[in-house]
Amino acid sequence: MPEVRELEWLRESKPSERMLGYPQAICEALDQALALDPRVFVMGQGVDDPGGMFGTTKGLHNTHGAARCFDTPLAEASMTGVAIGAALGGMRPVYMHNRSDFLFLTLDQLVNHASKWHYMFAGAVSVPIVVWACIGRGWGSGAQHSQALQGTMMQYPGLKVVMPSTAYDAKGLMLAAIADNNPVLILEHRHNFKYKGAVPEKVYTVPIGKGVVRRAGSDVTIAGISNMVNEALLAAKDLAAIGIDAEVVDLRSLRPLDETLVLESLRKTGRLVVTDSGWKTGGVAAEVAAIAAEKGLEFLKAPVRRVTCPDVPTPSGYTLEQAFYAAKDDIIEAVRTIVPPRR
Amino acid sequence: MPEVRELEWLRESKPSERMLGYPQAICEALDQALALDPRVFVMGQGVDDPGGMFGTTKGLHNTHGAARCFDTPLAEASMTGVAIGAALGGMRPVYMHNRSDFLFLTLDQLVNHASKWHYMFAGAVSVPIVVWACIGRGWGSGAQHSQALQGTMMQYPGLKVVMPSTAYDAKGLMLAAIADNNPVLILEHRHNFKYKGAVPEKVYTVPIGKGVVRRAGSDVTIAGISNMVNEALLAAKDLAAIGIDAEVVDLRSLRPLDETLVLESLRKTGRLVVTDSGWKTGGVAAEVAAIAAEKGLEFLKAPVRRVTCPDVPTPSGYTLEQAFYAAKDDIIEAVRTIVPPRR
Amino acid sequence: MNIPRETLLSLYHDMLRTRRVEESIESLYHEDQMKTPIHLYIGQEAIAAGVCAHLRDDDPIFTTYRSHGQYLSKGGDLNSMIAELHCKETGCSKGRGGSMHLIDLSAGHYGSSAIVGGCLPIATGMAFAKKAQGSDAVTVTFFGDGATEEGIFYESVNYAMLKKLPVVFVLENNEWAVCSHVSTRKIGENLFHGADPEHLYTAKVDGNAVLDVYEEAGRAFAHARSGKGPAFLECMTYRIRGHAGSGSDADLGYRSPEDIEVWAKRCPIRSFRAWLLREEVETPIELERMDAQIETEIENAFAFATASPLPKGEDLLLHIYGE
Amino acid sequence: MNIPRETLLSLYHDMLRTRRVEESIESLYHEDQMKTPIHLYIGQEAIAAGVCAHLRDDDPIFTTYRSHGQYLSKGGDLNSMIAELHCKETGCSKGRGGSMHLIDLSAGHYGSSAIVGGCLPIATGMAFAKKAQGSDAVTVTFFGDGATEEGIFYESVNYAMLKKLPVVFVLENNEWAVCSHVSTRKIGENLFHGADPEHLYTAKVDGNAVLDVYEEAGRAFAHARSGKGPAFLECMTYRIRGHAGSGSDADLGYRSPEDIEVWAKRCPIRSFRAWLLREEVETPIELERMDAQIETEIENAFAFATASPLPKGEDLLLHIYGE
Ligand SMILES: Cc1ncc(C[n+]2csc(CCOP(=O)(O)OP(=O)(O)O)c2C)c(N)n1
Ligand SMILES: Cc1ncc(C[n+]2csc(CCOP(=O)(O)OP(=O)(O)O)c2C)c(N)n1
Ligand SMILES: [Mg+2]
Ligand SMILES: [Mg+2]
Repeated sequence: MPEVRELEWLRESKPSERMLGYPQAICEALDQALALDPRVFVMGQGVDDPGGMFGTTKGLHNTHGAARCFDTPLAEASMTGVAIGAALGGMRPVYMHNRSDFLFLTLDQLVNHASKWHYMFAGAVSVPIVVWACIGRGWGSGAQHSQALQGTMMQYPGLKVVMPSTAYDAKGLMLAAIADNNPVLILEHRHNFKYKGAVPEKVYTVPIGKGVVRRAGSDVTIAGISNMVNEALLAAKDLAAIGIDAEVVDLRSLRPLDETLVLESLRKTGRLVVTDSGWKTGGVAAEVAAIAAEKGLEFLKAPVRRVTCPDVPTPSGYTLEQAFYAAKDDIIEAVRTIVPPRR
Repeated sequence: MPEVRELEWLRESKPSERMLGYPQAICEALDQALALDPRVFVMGQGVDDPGGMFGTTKGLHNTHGAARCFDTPLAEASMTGVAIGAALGGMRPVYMHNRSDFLFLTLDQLVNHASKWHYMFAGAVSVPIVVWACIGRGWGSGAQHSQALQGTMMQYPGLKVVMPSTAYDAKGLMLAAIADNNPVLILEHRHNFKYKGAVPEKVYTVPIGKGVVRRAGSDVTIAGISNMVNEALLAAKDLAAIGIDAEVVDLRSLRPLDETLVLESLRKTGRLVVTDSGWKTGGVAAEVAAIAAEKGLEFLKAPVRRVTCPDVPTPSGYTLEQAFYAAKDDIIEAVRTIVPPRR
Repeated sequence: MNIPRETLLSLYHDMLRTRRVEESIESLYHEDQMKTPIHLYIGQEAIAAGVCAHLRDDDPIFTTYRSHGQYLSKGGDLNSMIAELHCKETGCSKGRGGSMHLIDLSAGHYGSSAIVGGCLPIATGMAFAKKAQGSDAVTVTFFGDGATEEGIFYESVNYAMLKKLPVVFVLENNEWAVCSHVSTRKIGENLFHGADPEHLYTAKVDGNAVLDVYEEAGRAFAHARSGKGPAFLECMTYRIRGHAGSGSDADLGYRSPEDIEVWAKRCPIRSFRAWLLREEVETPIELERMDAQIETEIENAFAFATASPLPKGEDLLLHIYGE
Repeated sequence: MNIPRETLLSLYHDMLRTRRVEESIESLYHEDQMKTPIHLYIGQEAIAAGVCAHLRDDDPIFTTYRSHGQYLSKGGDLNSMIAELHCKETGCSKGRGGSMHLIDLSAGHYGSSAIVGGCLPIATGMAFAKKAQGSDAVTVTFFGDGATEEGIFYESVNYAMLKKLPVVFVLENNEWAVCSHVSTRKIGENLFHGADPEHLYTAKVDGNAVLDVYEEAGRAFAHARSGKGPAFLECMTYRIRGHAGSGSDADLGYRSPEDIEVWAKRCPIRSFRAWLLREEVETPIELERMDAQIETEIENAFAFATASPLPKGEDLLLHIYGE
């Protein structure tokens, strides 16, 4: 892994505040939830491994016991159902996957069941489960181990979907998801794990459904999620150097999506670049662009741009990976096609 | 079922031509493929039932034998894999589901495997399978038996997705899908089955990836798929009566999507309504609206409108179903919000 | 086995009531007031009755689209069920679910899925929760022979065995999945019958003999409730009616009308009635009285449903999320 | 069993070659020229060798991310494999797949999946095609103990039994799935061992004894090739290295270093070498020569891979669809 890059502007904190690694922030959220609420448990392949799911669950089985944090068989479909049933029985399961690709095995339970049980029975029961899945990336993870499935996952009524981009949000959204009475999917991106951020020790939640402006600007709105927010911030810095003042919006939650925030920003800047780590067609960027076309047309001074991964399975080779992943420079390029040069 | 409504404008034919029911058109395609190509076989729960999958496979097991058209156990995940393996072994399977909701059980095989096998092995092998799934609707089918999943399914590189709207296309796209060397998903809508259309007896294909203008018009483009094309045509008729001249574009194929056709139409009309039988958020309509925002902004004289089902699981009750499903009137309403009144 | 008289009568009452409900639904279905698919339980009543007789209100059950019998035998409210079949606001799922999605929490019925096999892991998870909470409740899930072909069945039973969960898997093998005979979908005995008895209590029973079901289910529950782990109970029966909708489908030609005849003759209710009379558990007059009382109850339920309001279109967006 | 000398030597050669390849990969992995996850097969070589010895080029196999051994024993090209590990354009998957996605059609290797259990139904489908085409080819799929927990395993074997498909399911039970011991994921014997022998030929064998594997696999193939249906072969072995990457993981603390020691001592290659010498099948000098020849072959393969070009970024969009 490359060295930890701390983006100062991600710190919602004074220098005196405590800095915590991104995975540790998730771990702290789980630890606090386990301590505070006896209904909570954490399950998933390898949550009690020495690595502790990239550190996000490290040691929880020791602190809280094997009954509260436990490994599962390789049976993602049924284990999702087990989580649903446990939730119906009054528990609050957190089910963790180290690759989001495995979600495909669970969709009958997650979408046909978890996301609909409340509705089909007109509210008689709720299914408070948290599913956490991590998007893999790099080192030849390849087509079956690095899919970013948020575009698919944001489509299902009844299922909330969030994607944090900072350690602060990773903790706060995990606690909010556990507190929520509905199925919540947290899609995490492996690249975020290299960050540190200011994370209060106290228990706090970040509201599901609210985005946040990470950098105010007037020339263009860059709306992104998860790791692409960091790329957007890096892009904004470079753009500032050439006189373009970008506003960076972190969507943070995909369902519900903070449409108002996007439209407010667009009203101000008149230009929109949407950036996502998923595929282009039918993905997150499509939805945000559609909102602009539907409700923000009057503000649009230039075409919307989507900066995403291209519509191809993830290749394994390093050179192809480099070509595949969208990053800072792609955002800058997209911005420059719609913002007139300043200097 | 309500009586068969034949929309004259759907007939690409002279009155002398043969009219065929929609399910029978599919059945004829399968029959011809089975007769012409010994590699083809048809599998699926109930394909050899008395009903013959709503008539689409009726009698095929008698004509072509039980080895070419056969029932499967209730094991959608593995049966998809069986189809993939058979394709790798030189066969051309057509796997039919009577409800598209069951696709969720198959996505690991369909998306993680079928759609990627060609790419992961750099073209060494191909996976020519056809998956056909029918979107249920009405009579309290409810949340788990009437999902329209095209928004999800159009996102996966390597998987082609088509949705016919006429009997002619249903036959031609089935034959094209069988001839294609890639996994092709045909999403069918139950509501189409009440139509008849002109269907040549000969073997023909409809190109995957090409949309078609079903009605030329100058005031607004209504882009739709599958059964919503029929609603769009009905809407266009009513709109004509109040002086609004709508162009109706049948996307027909979602992946690849005929972007050019949409943009050409938009260039002409300057206004766009997208209509789909799926959910709004992240769905087909989002992608088409995004294309407009990205590449058609200069043509847009008014905001894009999406006419879809709302973001809620399908209810069972009749009154709620009525409120849930988008139809002709919703399209008319949407058009009227963006086209100035003519009379 | 020495079964108390009240239990015997209650088994009979349960079966008869379910049958009469199904017959009423069937006879009224053509009127199109129940705009929802129906999957009748006729001929399988002994299974729900015999199994549910062992259950407490706090023993959760999960069912399928073919669940009128289980819902009623578990104590689900009849009015709410009939109203749900009419998709009325007073239905157990307020018309959002329809016939395939019944629920009655007060009776411990936690819902039914229209996805074959869908409830198997969910019931397993419920059992997990009950065990974690220190309760001695036993969770039950009913499912058809078709569901045993789904991988999730295997995964669920495996997990229940691994964690010794108090869950009883009740397979209603009625030989058919829609128009497919079980012999065309499966070969050989269900593998779980060969599981180590230490890990899984298994039994196979005539599903049309209510006392056999009752007895075997009793053992399965004793096993599960005492913390010894899951049980798997296969009940052999037959689907008398068509897969969905009302009436016989003997004319469709996919199965032999004689088979249907044979099984119809093995009616679990008729034979048990004869037994009750033979053993002088009850008099014919009292049994008739029971029948009449059931008829009234059902008439009232239909009247309730018919009089109830439909959901309002503007309420479409309610109940997507829980508070 | 009377095994021809060439077969004995070829079994040894296969195992030794795989081991040397794995050792070379392992020793060079830290150089970061192979930018792809690796899953070493060290200690399990007898399984691939013993099974593949029975296979013809037209017998298809499907494997997992841990498939270097099966790929090589089946006759997959070494140069293409090492180049693929370097994600080079000359690799068997032109650098699109990496170590987890090997293929060599000329050797009948149809690909490997990084999804646990992913190839089980695909192999079943291939067997379906072969049978439909009237071929007597037998399809093989290798998979780990973890894969048997997935429902798709159950579904696939069921289907193979139902349709009497010529497929052999080779379970490599190496006790571990990443850091989870099989005993924490499963309880009791694999249920398929209890299947009716009419429907499934089953055997369990010491996976570190190449002759045992060879013999049992021979029976399984004879069964499948003669049209009697599928077979299930469970090979008991142990994962000596960490789940992924290079080197020992004995220090991680999730398993006992003594266990690893014990199993390392039961090296299938060392014991077979001793046997070959004891039985005077071959002389030590010839075995050394074999080793040296293998070393040269491997050096050449690495040289080939190193000298080969990387895929070009502008070719990213190739190979999405087939013609
Ligand atoms: C996963 C899934 N596949 C297919 C279907 C379609 N389907 C509905 S009921 C049914 C038959 C199921 O048979 P069985 O499990 O034996 O139950 P029974 O109807 O006999 O009670 C099928 C195939 C479904 N609902 N869910
Ligand atoms: C469906 C799925 N779930 C989880 C994983 C993550 N994973 C990769 S390998 C592995 C262990 C599999 O163990 P086993 O099947 O015994 O094979 P082994 O690694 O021992 O060869 C796991 C859990 C995966 N790749 N696919
Ligand atoms: Mg059945
Ligand atoms: Mg293993």
